[in-house]
Amino acid sequence: MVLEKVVPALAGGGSGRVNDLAIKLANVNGTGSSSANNLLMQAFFRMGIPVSGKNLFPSNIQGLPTWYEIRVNAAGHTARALDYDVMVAMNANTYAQDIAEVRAGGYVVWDASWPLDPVLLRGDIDYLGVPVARMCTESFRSPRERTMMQNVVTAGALVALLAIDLDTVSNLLAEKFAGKDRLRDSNQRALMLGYDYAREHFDCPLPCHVEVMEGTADSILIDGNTAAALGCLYAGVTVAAWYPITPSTSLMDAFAQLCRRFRRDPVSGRNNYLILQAEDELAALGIVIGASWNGARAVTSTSGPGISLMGELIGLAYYTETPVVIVDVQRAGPSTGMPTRTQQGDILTCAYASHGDTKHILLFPGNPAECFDFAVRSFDLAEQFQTPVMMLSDVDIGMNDWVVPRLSWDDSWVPEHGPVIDAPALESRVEAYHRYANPNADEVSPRTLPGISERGAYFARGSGHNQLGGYTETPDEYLEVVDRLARKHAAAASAVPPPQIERRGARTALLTVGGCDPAVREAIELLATEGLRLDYMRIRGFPFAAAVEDFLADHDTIFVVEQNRDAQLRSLLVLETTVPKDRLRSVLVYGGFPLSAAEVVDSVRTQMEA
Amino acid sequence: MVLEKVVPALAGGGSGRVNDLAIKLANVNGTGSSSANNLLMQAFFRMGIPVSGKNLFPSNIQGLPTWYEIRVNAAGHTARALDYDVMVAMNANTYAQDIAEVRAGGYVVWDASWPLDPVLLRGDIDYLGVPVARMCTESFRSPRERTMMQNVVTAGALVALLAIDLDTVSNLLAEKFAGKDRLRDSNQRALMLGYDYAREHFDCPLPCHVEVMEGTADSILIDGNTAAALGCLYAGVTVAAWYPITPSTSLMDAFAQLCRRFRRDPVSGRNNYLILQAEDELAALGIVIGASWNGARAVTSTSGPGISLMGELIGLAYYTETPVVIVDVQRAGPSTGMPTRTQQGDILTCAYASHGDTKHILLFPGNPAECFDFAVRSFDLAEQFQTPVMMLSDVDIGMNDWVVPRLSWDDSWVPEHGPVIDAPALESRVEAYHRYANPNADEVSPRTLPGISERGAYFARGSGHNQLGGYTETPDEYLEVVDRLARKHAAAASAVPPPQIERRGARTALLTVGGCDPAVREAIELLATEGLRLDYMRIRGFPFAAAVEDFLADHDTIFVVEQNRDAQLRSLLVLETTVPKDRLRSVLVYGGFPLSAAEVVDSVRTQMEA
Amino acid sequence: MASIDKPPIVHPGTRRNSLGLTIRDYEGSMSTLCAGCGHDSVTAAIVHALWEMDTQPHMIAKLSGIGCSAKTTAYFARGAHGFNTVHGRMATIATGAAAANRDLLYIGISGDGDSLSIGLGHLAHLIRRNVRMVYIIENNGVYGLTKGQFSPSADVGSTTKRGDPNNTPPIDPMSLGLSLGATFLARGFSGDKQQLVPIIKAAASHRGLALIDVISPCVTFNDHEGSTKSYLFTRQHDSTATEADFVPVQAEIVASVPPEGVLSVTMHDGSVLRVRSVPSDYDPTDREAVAEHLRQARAAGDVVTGLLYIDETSADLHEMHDTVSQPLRDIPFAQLCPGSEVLAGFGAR
Amino acid sequence: MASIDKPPIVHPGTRRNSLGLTIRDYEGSMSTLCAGCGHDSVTAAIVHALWEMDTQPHMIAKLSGIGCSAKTTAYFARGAHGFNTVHGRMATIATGAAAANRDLLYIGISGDGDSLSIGLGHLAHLIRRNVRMVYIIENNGVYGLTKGQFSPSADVGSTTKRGDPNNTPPIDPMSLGLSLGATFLARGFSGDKQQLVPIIKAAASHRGLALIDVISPCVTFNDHEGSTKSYLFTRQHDSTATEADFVPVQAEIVASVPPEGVLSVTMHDGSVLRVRSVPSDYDPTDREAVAEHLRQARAAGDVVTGLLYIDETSADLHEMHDTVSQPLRDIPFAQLCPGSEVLAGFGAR
Ligand SMILES: Cc1ncc(C[n+]2csc(CCOP(=O)(O)OP(=O)(O)O)c2C)c(N)n1
Ligand SMILES: Cc1ncc(C[n+]2csc(CCOP(=O)(O)OP(=O)(O)O)c2C)c(N)n1
Ligand code: SF4
Ligand code: SF4
Ligand SMILES: [Mg+2]
Ligand SMILES: [Mg+2]
Repeated sequence: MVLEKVVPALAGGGSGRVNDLAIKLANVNGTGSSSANNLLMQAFFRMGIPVSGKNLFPSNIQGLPTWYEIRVNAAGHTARALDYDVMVAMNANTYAQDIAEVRAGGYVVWDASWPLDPVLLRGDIDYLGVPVARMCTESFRSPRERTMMQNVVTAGALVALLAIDLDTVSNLLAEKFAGKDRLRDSNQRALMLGYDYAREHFDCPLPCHVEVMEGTADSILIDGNTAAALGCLYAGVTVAAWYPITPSTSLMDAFAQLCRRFRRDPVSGRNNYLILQAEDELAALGIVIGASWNGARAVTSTSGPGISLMGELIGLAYYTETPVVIVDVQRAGPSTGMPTRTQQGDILTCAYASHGDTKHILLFPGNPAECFDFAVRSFDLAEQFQTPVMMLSDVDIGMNDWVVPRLSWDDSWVPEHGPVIDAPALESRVEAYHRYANPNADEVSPRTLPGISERGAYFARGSGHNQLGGYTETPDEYLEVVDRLARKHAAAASAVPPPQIERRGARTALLTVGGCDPAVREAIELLATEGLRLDYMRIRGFPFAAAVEDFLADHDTIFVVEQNRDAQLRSLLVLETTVPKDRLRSVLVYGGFPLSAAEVVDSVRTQMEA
Repeated sequence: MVLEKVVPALAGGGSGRVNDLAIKLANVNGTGSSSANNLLMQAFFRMGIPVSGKNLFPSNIQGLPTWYEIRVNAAGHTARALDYDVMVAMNANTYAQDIAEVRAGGYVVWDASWPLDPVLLRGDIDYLGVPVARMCTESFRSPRERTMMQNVVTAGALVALLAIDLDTVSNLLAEKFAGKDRLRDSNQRALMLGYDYAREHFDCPLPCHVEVMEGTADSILIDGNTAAALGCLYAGVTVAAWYPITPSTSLMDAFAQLCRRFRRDPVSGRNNYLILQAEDELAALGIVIGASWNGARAVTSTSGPGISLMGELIGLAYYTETPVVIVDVQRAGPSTGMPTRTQQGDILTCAYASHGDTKHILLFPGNPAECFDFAVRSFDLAEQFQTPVMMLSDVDIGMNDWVVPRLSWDDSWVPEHGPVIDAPALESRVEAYHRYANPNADEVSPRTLPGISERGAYFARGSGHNQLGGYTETPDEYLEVVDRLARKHAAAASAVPPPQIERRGARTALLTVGGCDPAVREAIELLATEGLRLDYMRIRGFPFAAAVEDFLADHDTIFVVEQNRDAQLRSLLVLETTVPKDRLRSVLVYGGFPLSAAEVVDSVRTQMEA
Repeated sequence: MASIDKPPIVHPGTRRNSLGLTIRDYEGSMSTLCAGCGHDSVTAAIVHALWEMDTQPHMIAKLSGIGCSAKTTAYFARGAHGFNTVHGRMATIATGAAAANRDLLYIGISGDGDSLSIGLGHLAHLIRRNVRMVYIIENNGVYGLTKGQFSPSADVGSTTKRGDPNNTPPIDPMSLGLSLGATFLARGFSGDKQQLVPIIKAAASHRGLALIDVISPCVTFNDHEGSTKSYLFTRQHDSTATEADFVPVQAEIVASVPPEGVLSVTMHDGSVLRVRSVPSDYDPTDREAVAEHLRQARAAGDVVTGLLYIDETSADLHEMHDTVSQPLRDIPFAQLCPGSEVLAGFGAR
Repeated sequence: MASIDKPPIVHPGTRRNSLGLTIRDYEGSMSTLCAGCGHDSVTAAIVHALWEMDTQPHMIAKLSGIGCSAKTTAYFARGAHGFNTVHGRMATIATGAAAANRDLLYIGISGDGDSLSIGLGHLAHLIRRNVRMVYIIENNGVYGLTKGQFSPSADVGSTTKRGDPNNTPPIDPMSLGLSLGATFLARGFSGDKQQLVPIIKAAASHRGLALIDVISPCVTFNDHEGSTKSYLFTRQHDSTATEADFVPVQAEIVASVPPEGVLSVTMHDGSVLRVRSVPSDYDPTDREAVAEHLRQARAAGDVVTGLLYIDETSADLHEMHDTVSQPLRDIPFAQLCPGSEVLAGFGAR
């Protein structure tokens, strides 16, 4: 039976919330749904409502199911919500599963161009049928428009149903298609088609809807890869090398676009940068090592498989003490795994990457704003400690849009290159220069750049070398260097971003990393309502700062929340702090979707009850 | 001043021991010293005296200092000794350091063809000058012989000085040069030149000398790489792929030689094997994966850098559940490190190799005999658990000659291929075959081989897949498989070689791995003489058997002795057992030379006193 | 590599080959590639060739790396084992598979990124080893699965959808193959099944490595004006070097002197390949001439297609290594293990 | 890579170049290679060329992978920075170094294993990118440092010391370079310094990647009878294609029409290269003809030496990417950072 005219029966039935709702849009990928999703995100954002969008897309270009989840929450909880107020079901292939996911009292917006199989009907939700396809066929001529515009029509219906500010949406279209009037008009037309249809057939707005508020002032809506690219731009990167791989590709795409805009030499019009699409990840890191050795700030971005391939060269950079920055936008492993799904599965691999005794500096941004900050800091750290620095982002942080504080920049900031001896200093000094000698027992030895002065010449090698930089196979000489490398790594503990800590005087705490942040914070609030008080710490760098030790020492039970199977962060804490193992429990969610508070709450509750 | 005729002044001075002495031979590499060293090793071995040889050679082909240490010890202690009774100093470039290493009351045998710088004279040792070069120039014509024979002359002198059985040595020469009379004669001549000279100028034997005994019956003298190659031969390996790298090269060389002898098809005279020198380590492992997927037993051998390069493909084999065997003959890292020096630095890298959540089966042979046994078992394990198995050997075990019990073989042994469904079974079964389905909840799912039957066809992929082997990006389906992989790995704990344990009811224990075995055992005896009773456990496989847990639980203090900087075995124990961290202390020796008991004793003593 | 099972609708009337199999029996799961993707046409040609050759599905082994092209292996011969490996390493895994069992028909599907970028070194050594297999590069000048970056086969001046030109000279797998001693080189166009099917059949009967470069347009990222790997460009610049005609073993060969300008090659499996040169002086057995022809064509902006070069005389991997004729994986253990007595001899005094 | 410092004995009488430096100033630490190793002769030729070219030592950057050949970088230009990287990856690190600073003279030393086996893919893409550097392959047909296994340049039939023949066809870096569009290809012989020095000078002045394949016998593992990379074999089969004569920038060039059969090329730095063809019809600018010549020679078992191919017209890495003339690493930070105002604009409502 087809549902045409529906007056919401369960008005307010559990869904009568304002500026607190979760929408899920189910589509077929490659049909242009993303621009419509983006339109809605921007609209909520401009209305001042904290919002997040989670793109659950397949590793495929066209024709498979894809979902987009939008959560607006006045309280600022923007982690993934698992119960949906509104399901926009536009993919007949996934109707059953999509409709099943709607919360009781929620709504299904579906394409009423074709009948709906009665088995899909639930009594506890409302069905709002909009003949999207039919309307598009009637109103648009080209086949392309007829598919593409369906998403805009749907958006129009949502604007009406959720009381999204129509002018805001229209303005967004106007801005987006500035100069492309024809496109703008057809989009606006499609928007109104859906809008009017909804107003006509349903009494709008629905009980659960949105209102303008002031929750996003001084905030921006941005994805982590773009933010990280900005960080590279501002840190002064001139050489970048990469090999395409989901989900890191958009980082280099963004960096290339930024360079085209901001890195043209005003005088010559030529490029103040060089971005190389390498033949593989080994080459990408090799290029970065060569450029850094030669004094340029260089970066590569990749994902798990690339990290595995870079292993040998990471060891070379570590042992030759060459600064390099690697951004690992993590995806679900092992092997090729699920390229478009999120996971925090490379923590251990990165911490100890490469054979032999190696330890690396890791940065764990928790949101796009930190992707920018940490990207900038990563280059300073790499040069100060003359070693590889890896920034671990992931699909959720890197590719989804987050509302974060506006990025700020101190124009007096200058890069910290760490100890480097320049030509004058070399020419004037009496004693000969030796690359790895530490007169003042300082852990980092000054380096010199090629092309500066004969007096600074040295031979970098991945083979056994002594303090002078000479080849050695003599135990004592070899030990002097590798032992210093261990001390050097330890010394970085005070230089990496400190943990983010919230103490409430509890003996139990939740500890997490990266993009789990919003879900875990929300979980803490939810558990508080159940009378469970919890402290909070989010790890932001490795080696671990002293504050991490202190926090661990002050708690009897610490739940380590992370998105991998093998409790990798917990493992790193066990190995690299003095915390007794049994104090650390695990909350592991690693199915590939962004974390939600509910998953954390459930796990903590059951473990506490046990 | 030149010392010509010397009557040992300090006769018996601390060195009057029989069948208990340490000899160090200092040479220039590329001058054929190895065959002479081998000659001495064989002689001691045939005289029935437990003996070991440690080759401390440079990563170079010709012209650099090289050392060979021989320890004969009736009690069977054959770890590296640090105080030398006899130093055969044949490399003027290292005279100073070599002579300094001789124990008080010891002897220096040097080439008296040229004067000895007086600064090199010590009062507490004897100098036995043999004009080796001069004698060779006088007695041999070709320049090549004149250098090569010097080592044999020196050997001859040692035969006289140490009372090595002359006939045994002569027979060895005869055997070695069977059919090459000219060569045999000149060698024999050289031998006697040194022998007679020593008899004439020194009163032989020295107080510290050897006597025939029965300590090596049913033993063999063999290096670990040869033994591992034998293991591959006996396990039924038909495909091997490798990329040359020190110190694993000799393993494949040995395997190739064995195949040439034992793997020619008797009828056709063609090869029952295929060994491919790959273009790199990635290719080597790729070839092994392809061959194993296709049902052949295949192996690759490499060292640290190769392991780093294999990371991505190890993950592929892990996730597609393809059996592969990798032998990692460890060398000193990081990076290229010291290729000819020993270390146990790849333990963590191998345990968790590849990005994402991965865990692997590791085997840790402690001597060449176990290299054979474990090599054979590795193929069964790989097929039973359908996963990569890595055998971690090292420079010391792999390339040095060890006296071990004769290798034995049960002719009724047949390979254990694990669950594989053959054509008849496939044709007869009613239900469809699915690669990763586990009807009986068993952790390992039966596989099928290509080319057998359409009904067994499946699609192996490193991307997300469900129990049926189909591609998936659905959390639950993905989790079913990766969670089973974790259980599968855990299940291997009871299948890997159990630890070797010696209980003496002590609360304190020494725990070690691999080639540290003899040094740690000797250390236990030495410490016992100081009244310190210690239990002993040697880890031989990962995941850890239950016995490991029990042993750890039964001791308050456990010293983990290993040859790396970062306490990698200790780390693995901390992560993969329930032992409280503080019970595990570390004894770390990682300068690149084989471990000696003294190093262990010193460290334990100081830590106990602290 | 998503795959949806295709409803096995069997039209009673569909033709059957000598094994009694219909063309449907050589298909795989439903393609999840973009509508119009060239790769799907290659799949169709493979299905057709396998069916016409009466290949036993289970005697096929399908291998690929990662990429849209790599997904193709799931779309044909569902009765065969398949291995979707990792990006750029398929050649190595195929080499190992071929080493273990020389009796299967190995079909490797790769992309221009998979083969000419990350996997170039392996492809080069696969060629040297002359591993017997069909190796198809579905060449679209871009990285499809990662959304359209240039691949090493992109021509200088060819532009992205956004209009940025490629500035790095391309790698032509055919010229590369010639310089590395490849023994079977062919180029097809996914838009010309007619030409591709016999080439695939010939490749499957070749003694060693058969490298087929198929221009297979990416409709989503590289089919626009300005692309030199588009359907339009390829159609307009297609210059046929040879026309191949494949005569299977079974069919008795009419012993006739091949007409002027037609080369007749007996493949290692006994089947016969007839190659008609279109420029009548084109000689697919003359490495130099072919190289010359390719370079001139490239200079003229032409895309030379057809069976370009063939050498049926060179040894393949197994012949080079003189391995037994039986698959190594099938040799009974008893023949592999020297036994206890031999072992007792090692290292003894 | 062991290195022993060489006693700097300076003979008062030694000649000095225009920088006032003696040839000794271009040497490095003492070689630890085997006595007679071809690689040491290559080192000598490099030292000689650098000295004659008046190169400022600190403006040189030396790079290598791993191998006996890789050690060479320690034996010349002690006044230059050096980077002994890892096996097979030198090309990538050199590319990055060149990207960061286009003003240095990059000299990469590799081996036939380092470049044609594990590093083949990188070499191929280095050629495509036409990175300006001198890339020398010290080609001995074996893996020296790992004790004599065949490398991919070993000819079929060439035997190991133990007498086992190689059965896999070789890769010839020159033919490979031609097929990949290399812009400077030369082959030398470590036994012929005369010929090698001017080639190295020309390479150092080349606009892009200059690939020099030097037959450099391994006296320890591959100089025996049966080897086709031995001193004897190379001497007996050396067939010179061209003789190069290098005229530095400084020297004023006598504007004379080059004599018959002599090609005169002005290098990007203004110096002039005169190439005399030995077979008078040999044209080092005709890719086809050179390829043809090389293949015929190989068929005849000859080793063609000399400057084989040159193209001074193609853009190098920096030109392809239109980078500023100043080294990227020297651009002041102020010119790289867009500042706070620009940043404030991103992602705002
Ligand atoms: C090690 C690794 N690096 C990068 C990727 C990401 N990736 C997947 S497919 C692909 C390239 C695909 O291009 P091509 O081989 O031409 O195939 P096409 O999609 O064009 O058919 C890349 C770079 C990966 N999967 N693995
Ligand atoms: C990743 C890696 N694999 C293997 C090795 C071992 N290895 C060192 S040098 C070398 C080959 C050297 O041959 P070539 O490049 O021809 O140099 P040559 O010694 O002949 O001059 C190999 C395989 C290594 N160092 N690193
Ligand atoms: S993106 Fe291109 S290559 Fe990939 S499926 Fe679509 S059309 Fe084919
Ligand atoms: S082994 Fe060969 S290549 Fe290596 S140094 Fe000796 S002669 Fe030279
Ligand atoms: Mg492609
Ligand atoms: Mg070599």
